[in-house]
Amino acid sequence: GSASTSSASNDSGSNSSGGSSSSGGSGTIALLLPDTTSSARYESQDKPDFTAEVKKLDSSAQVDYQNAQGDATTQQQQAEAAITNGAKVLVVDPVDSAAAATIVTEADKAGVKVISYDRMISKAPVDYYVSFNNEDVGKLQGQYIADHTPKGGTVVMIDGAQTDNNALQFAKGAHEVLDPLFKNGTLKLGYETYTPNWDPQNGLREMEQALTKLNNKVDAVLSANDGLAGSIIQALSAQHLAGKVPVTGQDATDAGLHDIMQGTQSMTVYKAVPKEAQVAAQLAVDILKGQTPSSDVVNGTQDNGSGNPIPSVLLQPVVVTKDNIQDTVIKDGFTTMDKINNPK
Amino acid sequence: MSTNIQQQNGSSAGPFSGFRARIASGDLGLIPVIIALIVIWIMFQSVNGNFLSGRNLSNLILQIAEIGMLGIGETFVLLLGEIDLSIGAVSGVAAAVLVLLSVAGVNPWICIIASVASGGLIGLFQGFWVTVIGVPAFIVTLAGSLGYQGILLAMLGSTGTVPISNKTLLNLTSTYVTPWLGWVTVIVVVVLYAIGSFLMQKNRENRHLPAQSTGSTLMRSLLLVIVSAVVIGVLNTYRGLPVAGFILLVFVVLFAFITQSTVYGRHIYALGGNKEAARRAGINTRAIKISIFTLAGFMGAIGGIIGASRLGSASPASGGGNLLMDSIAAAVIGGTSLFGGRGSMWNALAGALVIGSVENGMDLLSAPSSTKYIVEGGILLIAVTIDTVTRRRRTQAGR
Amino acid sequence: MSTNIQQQNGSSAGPFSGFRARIASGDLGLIPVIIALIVIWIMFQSVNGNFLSGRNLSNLILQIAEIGMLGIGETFVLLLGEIDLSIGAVSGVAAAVLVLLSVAGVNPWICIIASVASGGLIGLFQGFWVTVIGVPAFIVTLAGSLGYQGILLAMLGSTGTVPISNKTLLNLTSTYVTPWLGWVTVIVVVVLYAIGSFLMQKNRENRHLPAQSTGSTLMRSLLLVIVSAVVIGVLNTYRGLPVAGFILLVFVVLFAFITQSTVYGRHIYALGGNKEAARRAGINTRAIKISIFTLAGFMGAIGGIIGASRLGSASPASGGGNLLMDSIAAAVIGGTSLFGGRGSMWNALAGALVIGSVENGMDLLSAPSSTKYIVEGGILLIAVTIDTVTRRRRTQAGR
Amino acid sequence: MSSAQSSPLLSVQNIRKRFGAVQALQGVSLDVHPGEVVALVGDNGAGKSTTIKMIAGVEQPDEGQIYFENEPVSLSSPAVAERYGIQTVYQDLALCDNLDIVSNLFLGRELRRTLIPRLPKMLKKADMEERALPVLRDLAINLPALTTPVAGLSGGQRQMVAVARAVLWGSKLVMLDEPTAALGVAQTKAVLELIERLASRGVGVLVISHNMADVLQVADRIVVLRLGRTVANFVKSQTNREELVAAITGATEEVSTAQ
Amino acid sequence: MSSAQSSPLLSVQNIRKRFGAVQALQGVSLDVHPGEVVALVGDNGAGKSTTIKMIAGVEQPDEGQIYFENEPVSLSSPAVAERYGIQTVYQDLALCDNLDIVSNLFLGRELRRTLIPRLPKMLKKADMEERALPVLRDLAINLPALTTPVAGLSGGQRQMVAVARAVLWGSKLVMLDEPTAALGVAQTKAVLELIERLASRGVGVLVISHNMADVLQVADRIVVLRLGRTVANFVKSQTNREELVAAITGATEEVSTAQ
Ligand SMILES: Nc1ncnc2c1ncn2[C@@H]1O[C@H](COP(=O)(O)OP(=O)(O)OP(=O)(O)O)[C@@H](O)[C@H]1O
Ligand SMILES: Nc1ncnc2c1ncn2[C@@H]1O[C@H](COP(=O)(O)OP(=O)(O)OP(=O)(O)O)[C@@H](O)[C@H]1O
Ligand SMILES: [Mg+2]
Ligand SMILES: [Mg+2]
Repeated sequence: GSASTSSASNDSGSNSSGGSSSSGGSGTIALLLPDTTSSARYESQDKPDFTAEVKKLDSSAQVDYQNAQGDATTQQQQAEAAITNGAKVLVVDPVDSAAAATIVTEADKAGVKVISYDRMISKAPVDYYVSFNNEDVGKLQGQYIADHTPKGGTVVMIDGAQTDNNALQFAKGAHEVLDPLFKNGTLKLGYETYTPNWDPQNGLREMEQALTKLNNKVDAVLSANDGLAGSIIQALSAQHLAGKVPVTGQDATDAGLHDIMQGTQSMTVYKAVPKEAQVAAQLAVDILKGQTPSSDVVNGTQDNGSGNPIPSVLLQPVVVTKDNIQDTVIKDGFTTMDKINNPK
Repeated sequence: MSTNIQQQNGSSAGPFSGFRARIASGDLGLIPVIIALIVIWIMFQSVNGNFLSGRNLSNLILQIAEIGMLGIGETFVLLLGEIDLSIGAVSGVAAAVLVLLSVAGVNPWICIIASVASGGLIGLFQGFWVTVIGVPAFIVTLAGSLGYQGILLAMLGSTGTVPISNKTLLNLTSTYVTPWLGWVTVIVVVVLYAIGSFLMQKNRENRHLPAQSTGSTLMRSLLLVIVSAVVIGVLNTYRGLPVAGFILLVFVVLFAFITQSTVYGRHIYALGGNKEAARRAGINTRAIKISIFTLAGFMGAIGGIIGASRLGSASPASGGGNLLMDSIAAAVIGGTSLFGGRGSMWNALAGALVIGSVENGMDLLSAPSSTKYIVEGGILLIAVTIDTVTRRRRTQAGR
Repeated sequence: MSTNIQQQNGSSAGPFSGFRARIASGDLGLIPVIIALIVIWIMFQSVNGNFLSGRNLSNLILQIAEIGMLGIGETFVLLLGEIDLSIGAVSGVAAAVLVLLSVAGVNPWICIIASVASGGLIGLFQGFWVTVIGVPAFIVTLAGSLGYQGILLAMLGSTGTVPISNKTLLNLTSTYVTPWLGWVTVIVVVVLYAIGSFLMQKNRENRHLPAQSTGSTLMRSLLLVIVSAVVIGVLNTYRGLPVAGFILLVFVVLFAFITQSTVYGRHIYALGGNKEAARRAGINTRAIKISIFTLAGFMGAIGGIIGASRLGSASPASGGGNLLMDSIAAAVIGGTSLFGGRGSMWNALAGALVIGSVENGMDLLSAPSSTKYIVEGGILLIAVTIDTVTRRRRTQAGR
Repeated sequence: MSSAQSSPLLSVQNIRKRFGAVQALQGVSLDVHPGEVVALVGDNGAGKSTTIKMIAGVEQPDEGQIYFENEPVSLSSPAVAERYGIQTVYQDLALCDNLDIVSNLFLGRELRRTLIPRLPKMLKKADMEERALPVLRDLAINLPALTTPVAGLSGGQRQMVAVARAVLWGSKLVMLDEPTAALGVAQTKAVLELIERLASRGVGVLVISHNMADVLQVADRIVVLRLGRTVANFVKSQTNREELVAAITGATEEVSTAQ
Repeated sequence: MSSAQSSPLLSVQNIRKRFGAVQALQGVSLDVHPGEVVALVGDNGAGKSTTIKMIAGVEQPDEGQIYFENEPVSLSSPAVAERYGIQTVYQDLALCDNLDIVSNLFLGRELRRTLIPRLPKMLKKADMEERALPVLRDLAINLPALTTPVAGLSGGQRQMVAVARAVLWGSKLVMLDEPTAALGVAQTKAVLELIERLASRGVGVLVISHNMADVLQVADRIVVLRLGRTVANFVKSQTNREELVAAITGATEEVSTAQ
C-alpha cells in the first residue's frame, strides 16, 4: 500500500489492494514518534529531517510517519498499521520504553527490523539504537544547577509528568548529581513536584506555589524542559525574580532559546536532533538496502536488558547557554537567530 | 364499547414485514450505525487497499477489544441514566494489580481474578456512594478517577512501566482461534440461533400471539450465516479470529441476553426510563444501581487486563489518554442514550467498531496528527448525524 | 369554596426569616458549597500558614480565572440540560489565534476581538448542529474537541510554544486593582446592593406582596460589607485584587443578573426544566439553544485568552489537560445540575474556588503526585457529599 | 352564542395524522366560531388530544388543512399558533417543574422592561406576582406560596395553573383538553363559569371532556370523534346524554344533526 | 360490604406530613376493612394523594402510625407495601415510557423462569403477553399493539394501563387515585364494575375521586379530608351529594356520622 506523507512520487503499482507485505520499489520506513505536546521537536525537526535524509539517500524509499499523541496503545496501533502497510523498518521513539517491547515482538514475527530512536526500548531484541541518553540530560541539568547555585542555596525542582517514563529518567539523572549535595548541606531542596501531563498551566501553578511557600527564597529552578521553563519564568517575573535565578531547560526550543537570549532562562539541553534524525535515516536506508551499517557510525553498544547488547549510535547532549548559542544550535542549522529573536 | 387491541403483523406477513414495520415506525435499531460503519469501511478501503485485509481486520479487532469491554460497562451505566467517568482509571488500576502480582510470581489466573476483583470492589464503592449517599455519579466517578490515578501512581510511580513476562497473560491477546475452530464456531452459533428463533416463533404461534413469519426467521438466519462466514473467511486469510475478539463477542452476547431477556435486564431499562415508576413498582432500585456500578468496575478491569496484555506492561499512564472518552463515545455512537432507558450491548460493539475503524484507518494512511484529529472528529460527527437524521422520523412520530 | 393562597413570611418577620425558611425547605443555595470551601480553607491553613495570606489568595484568584470563565460557559450549557465537551479545546484554539495574531504585530485589542470571535463562531457552529440537525451535544462537542485539537496542531504543531511579547496582553493577568481603588469598588458595590435591595423591598411592600424585612436587608448588606472588606483587606496586604479576578467577578455578576432577572434567563431555566413545555409556551427554543452554545464558545475563548496571558504563550498543549473536566466539575460542585434547570453563575464561581483551592493547597504542600491525586479526589467527593447530605431534606421534601 | 351565521374563527378540514404504525386521525373536520363553545368528545384514544395538538402547532397534520379567520394557515410551531391568539391547556400539563407558579403563568409572556434597547429585557417580577393573584383567586383554589416551584403541587393545583395560563393569554381561541378532570367540585364550577365568561367576551372555546353533564352545560355545539374520524356534530339544544353516548361508542352510525 | 363488625385491614391513625414550608397533612385517620370500598374525597390540595402515598410506602409520615391487619407497620418503601399485598394507581401515573404496555403491566412482577439457580431469571415474554390480553379486554379500551412503548398512549389509555396493573397484582388492598379522571363513559363504567368485583373478592379498596356520583355509586363509606385533616366519615346509605359537598368545602363544620 502507499503512504501519504511522502507524496505521490512513488505511486506506481503500489496501490494494489490486498498485498500485505511487499510493496514495490525499495520499500517503506515507518517513523513512529511519541507526542506533540511534550516538545515541538517531533513535528518541527525529527519528522522533516528524517524524511529529507531518507529521500536524499534513496529517492524511492517512502517514509510513513505516525505520532502517538502520548498514548502507548495508540503507538502500538500505529506500529500495527505500519506493518500492515508493508513497512520493512520501524524507527520507533517509544512513548513507553517497556510497553514498546510488544511492538518489537510483533515486528519480529513479521520480519520487520526495528530501530529504537531517541529512547531505548527495554527488554526487547531491537536491531539498533540511536539516541541521546535521557539520564544524561538530567545529569547535565543537575550539574548546571550544582555549578550555578550559591552555597546553601535553595533549589526548586519542577519535574515532568510522573506518568511519563522519560520524565522519571530525567529526574533520576538530576537527582544522581544533586542528591549528594542536598545530603551534605551544600544545597537545599526547597520544593519538588511532578507536573501532570507536562501541562504548562500546572507548571505555572506549581511554581507560584513554590514561591509562596518559600517566600521567594529560591536560588535555582531545575525545570525538566523548556515548556515548563516558560511557565516558571512567568511565575518568577511576577515576583520580579526572572533573570535573577538560574532556570534549566531541555529541547532548545525557539521559545526557550528566546528566553535564554533575554536572560530569563539560563540553559537548555540541546540534543542535536537533525544529527540524530540523519543517523537514524542512514541506518534505516542501509537496512532497507540489505547493507550493514558502517562501524564508524555505530559507535558502541547498549544493554537494554534483552540479553544481547544492542548496536548503538550514541550522541552527546550539549548544554546551551547564551555564550554558546552561536557555536551550537545556530552553527548546526538547528534554528536561526531570527527565529529565536522572533519566535514564529 | 368494543375493545380493540391492535395486532402486529401476524404470521402471514412476508419475510421483510418486521423490517418494513420498523422503517415505518422509525425504530431502526442498529441499522444507522451499521450503515455508517459500511460507509467508513468503503472510504478507507478505497484509499488504502490493505484496510479490509484479514491482517488489518485482525488488528482492528484487537485494537477495539479494550474499548469494547469498557463500552459495555459504560452502556450498562448509561442505560440507568447515570455516567461513569472512572472506567478508564479503573482499568489502569486493574492493569497495575495484574502486572504487579504477576511480577511477584503469582499464578496468572489468580492475578486475573484479583485484578477483576479490584475493579469490582471499586465499582461497588462507587455504586454505594451514588446510591446510598446520593452523590451524583458524575462527581463520584470524577473524584474516583482522580483517586485511582493517585493509587496507580502510588503503585507504579517510582518504578515506572512494569513489563509482563508471564506467557499466559501475554497470550490473552496474541493467540487466535484456529481456522477450523472458527468455522465450527460459526456453524454452532448459526444453528443455535436458527433453532432458538424457530422455537420462539412456534411458541408464539401456538398461543396465537403475533409472531415472525417462517420466511423472516429463515432470512435472518441466512444473513447471519453470510456475515459470519465472510468475517471468519477473511480473518482466516491471516491467523484467524483473535481470542480477545472472541471473548469480547461472548461478553456482548451474554450481556445482550441479560439485558433483553432477563428480569434483571428489564428492571435496568425500567430504572433508566422512569426511576420513580420503577421504585413504585416495588423494584429494588438500589440493589440494581449498585450492581451496575460494580459491573462497570468489572468490565473496566477486564478491559484493563486486555490492555495490559496487549501492551505487555502496565505503566502510570495505563487507563489514561482517550480511553474514557472513547468508551463513552462507543456507547453513544452506537445509539445508547445518555439519558437512560435506550440502548443495547450491540450498540456498544458497533460504536467501538466505528471508533476503532476510524483510528485504524487514519493510522494506516499515516496522515499528519492535525489531519487525523480533524478527520476523526468529522467522521464521528457524520456517523452520528446519519443516525440522527434517519431516526428523526421516530422523533417526529411521537416526542 | 374559599380561595387560599399562602403568603410567604411577610415584612413583619425577623432578619433571619428568609434564611430560616430556606433551611426548613432544604433549599440552601450556595450555603453547602461555602461551608465546604471554609472547611477546605481551614484545613490547608492549619497545615501551611501561608495558605490564607494575601499573596496566596492573589495566586488563587489568578489560578481560577480561566477555570472560572470556562465554568460560567459550562454552567449556561448545563442549565439547558446539555453538555459542552469542547470548551477546553476552544480555549486552546482561541489562545492560538490570539498569540499568532499578536506575534504578527496586530493591535492587541483586535487580537482579543478576533480570538473571542473565533470562539463564538465555533460555538455557533456547534449550536447549529445540536439544534437544527439534532445531533446530541455530547457527540457534537466531543467530535468538535477532536477537530479543534487538530486545528490547534495545524496552527502550532510545527512551531511549538509561541511566546507573547505584547505588554497589553501580558498585563491582563499581571496587573492589580490598586488598594484604594479596591476600597472604592467595595463601597460602590455595597451601596448599590443596599439601595437596590431596599428599593425592591419597598416596591413589593407597596404592592402588598411578600417582601424581605428591613432587618433582613440590613443584615445582608452588612454581611456583604464584612466579606468584601475582609477579602479586599487581605488582598491589599499583597498587591490588591488581580484585574483578572475583577474581570471574572464582573462576568459572574453580569451573567447572574441575566439568568436571574431577564426574560432570556427565565427562558433558559424553562428550557432546562421542561423543553417541551417551553416550546409549547411559544418560546423560541432553537434561538436560545444556539445562543447558549455561542456564549459557551465566547467564554471558552475568554478563558483561553486569560490562560495564554498567564502562561505568556500558547502551545499545542493549550486547552488540554484537566481544563475541561475542571470546568465541568466547577459548575457541578457549585450545585448546578447536570440535568438542566437548576444552578447559577455563583455556583460556578464557588465551584471554581473549591477546585482551585484544593489544587493550590496541594501544590503549596508539594505533596507527591499520587497523594495530590488522591486528596483532590477525596476533597471533591467530600465537598459534594456535604452538599448532597444537607440538600437531602429537600429531596425528601418532594422530588 | 351564535354559530352558523358568522363565519368560523377556526375551521379544520379533514386532517389526518399517522404516528408510526398507528393512524391516529383519519379525517377530522370541525369549526369554531367566535364566542362559541364547542365540545370535542369521544372515547379514549379517539384522537381528541391529537386534534388539539395540530391546532396548537405542537404537531403537524400529514394531510388536510386548517383555516384561521378564513385564511389557510400553517401552524408549524406553538409560537406561530400563539401569535394567532390561540392558547391551549394540554392534557399532559406542560409546566416547568423547576419554575414557580408565577413564572409558569407568565412563561413566554413575561412582563418586561427594556433597560437598554436590543439587549435582554428585565423581568418585572413584582408586577407579574401582582397580576397573578386575582386570576388565581378567581379560580377558587388552594395554593401554596406563589414562589414555590410547581413540582410540589397536587394534581388539581397543577391543572389550575395550566388553566389560568391559557385564560390569561388566549385572545381569540382557547382550547382546553380535559380541564376539569383533576378538579374538585367547586373548582370545576369555577372553570365552567370561566369558559362561559370567555365565550361571552367573543373568544372561541374548544373544550375536550368526558363528562357529559359538563359538556351539556357549557357547550353550544358538540363534535364527536370515533377512531380518529368526526362522526357527529350536535347542537346542544337538540341532543341529550344518551344520544351523545351512543355516538361516542358507535351504537348509532354516522349521526349528524344541525349546523 | 361490611365495616364495623370485622377488624380493619388497614388503619391509619392521625398521620402528619410536612413538605418544606407546606404542612400537607395535619392529622389524617381512616380505616379500610376487607371487602369494603372506601372513598377518600376532598378539595384540590386537601392531601388525598399524599395520604395514599404514605400507605403505599412512597413517602413516610412525620408522625402517626399505620396498622395493617392490626399490626403496626413501617412502610419504608413501595416494595414493602407491595409485600403486604397493597397495590396503588397513582395520580401522576407511574409508567416507564420507554417500555411497552405488557412490560409496564408486569413491571416488578415479571413472570420468570429459572435457568440456572441464583443467576438472573429469564422473562417469559409470551406468557406475559398471553395473560395481559384478557385483562385489557375486560377494561373495554382501545389500545394499539401491546408491544408499543407507552410513550405514545393517550391520557385515558395510560390511565387504563395503570389500573390494569393494580388490578392484576393487588391481593389485599387496592388504592386508586382518581382512576376514572381521564376515562370515557364506557371505560369509567368498566372501572367502577371492576372496583365492585375486587371488593366482592374480599379485597379492600380505597378510591379517590372528585366525581360524587361515582363515589356514591361505588363506595360503602366516604372519608372527607379538608386542609390535610379528616373532617368527616359518612356511610353511603346515610348521606347524599349535598352533604358531601358541604363537608368538602367546609360549609358545615366537623360533621361526622356513623362508625
Ligand atoms: N412533594 C411535595 N412538595 C411540596 N409540597 C407538596 C408535595 N406534595 C404535595 N404537596 C402539597 O401538599 C398539599 C396536598 O397535596 P395532595 O397532592 O395530597 O393533594 P390532593 O388532595 O391529592 O389534591 P388533588 O385533588 O388536586 O389531587 C398541596 O398543597 C401540595 O402543594
Ligand atoms: N406520539 C404518539 N405516538 C404514537 N401514537 C400516538 C401518539 N400520540 C397519540 N397516539 C395514538 O393516537 C391515538 C389517539 O390519541 P389521542 O391522545 O389523540 O386520544 P384522545 O382522544 O385524546 O384520548 P383520551 O381521551 O384517552 O385522552 C391513540 O391510539 C394513541 O395511542
Ligand atoms: Mg387526550
Ligand atoms: Mg391528588
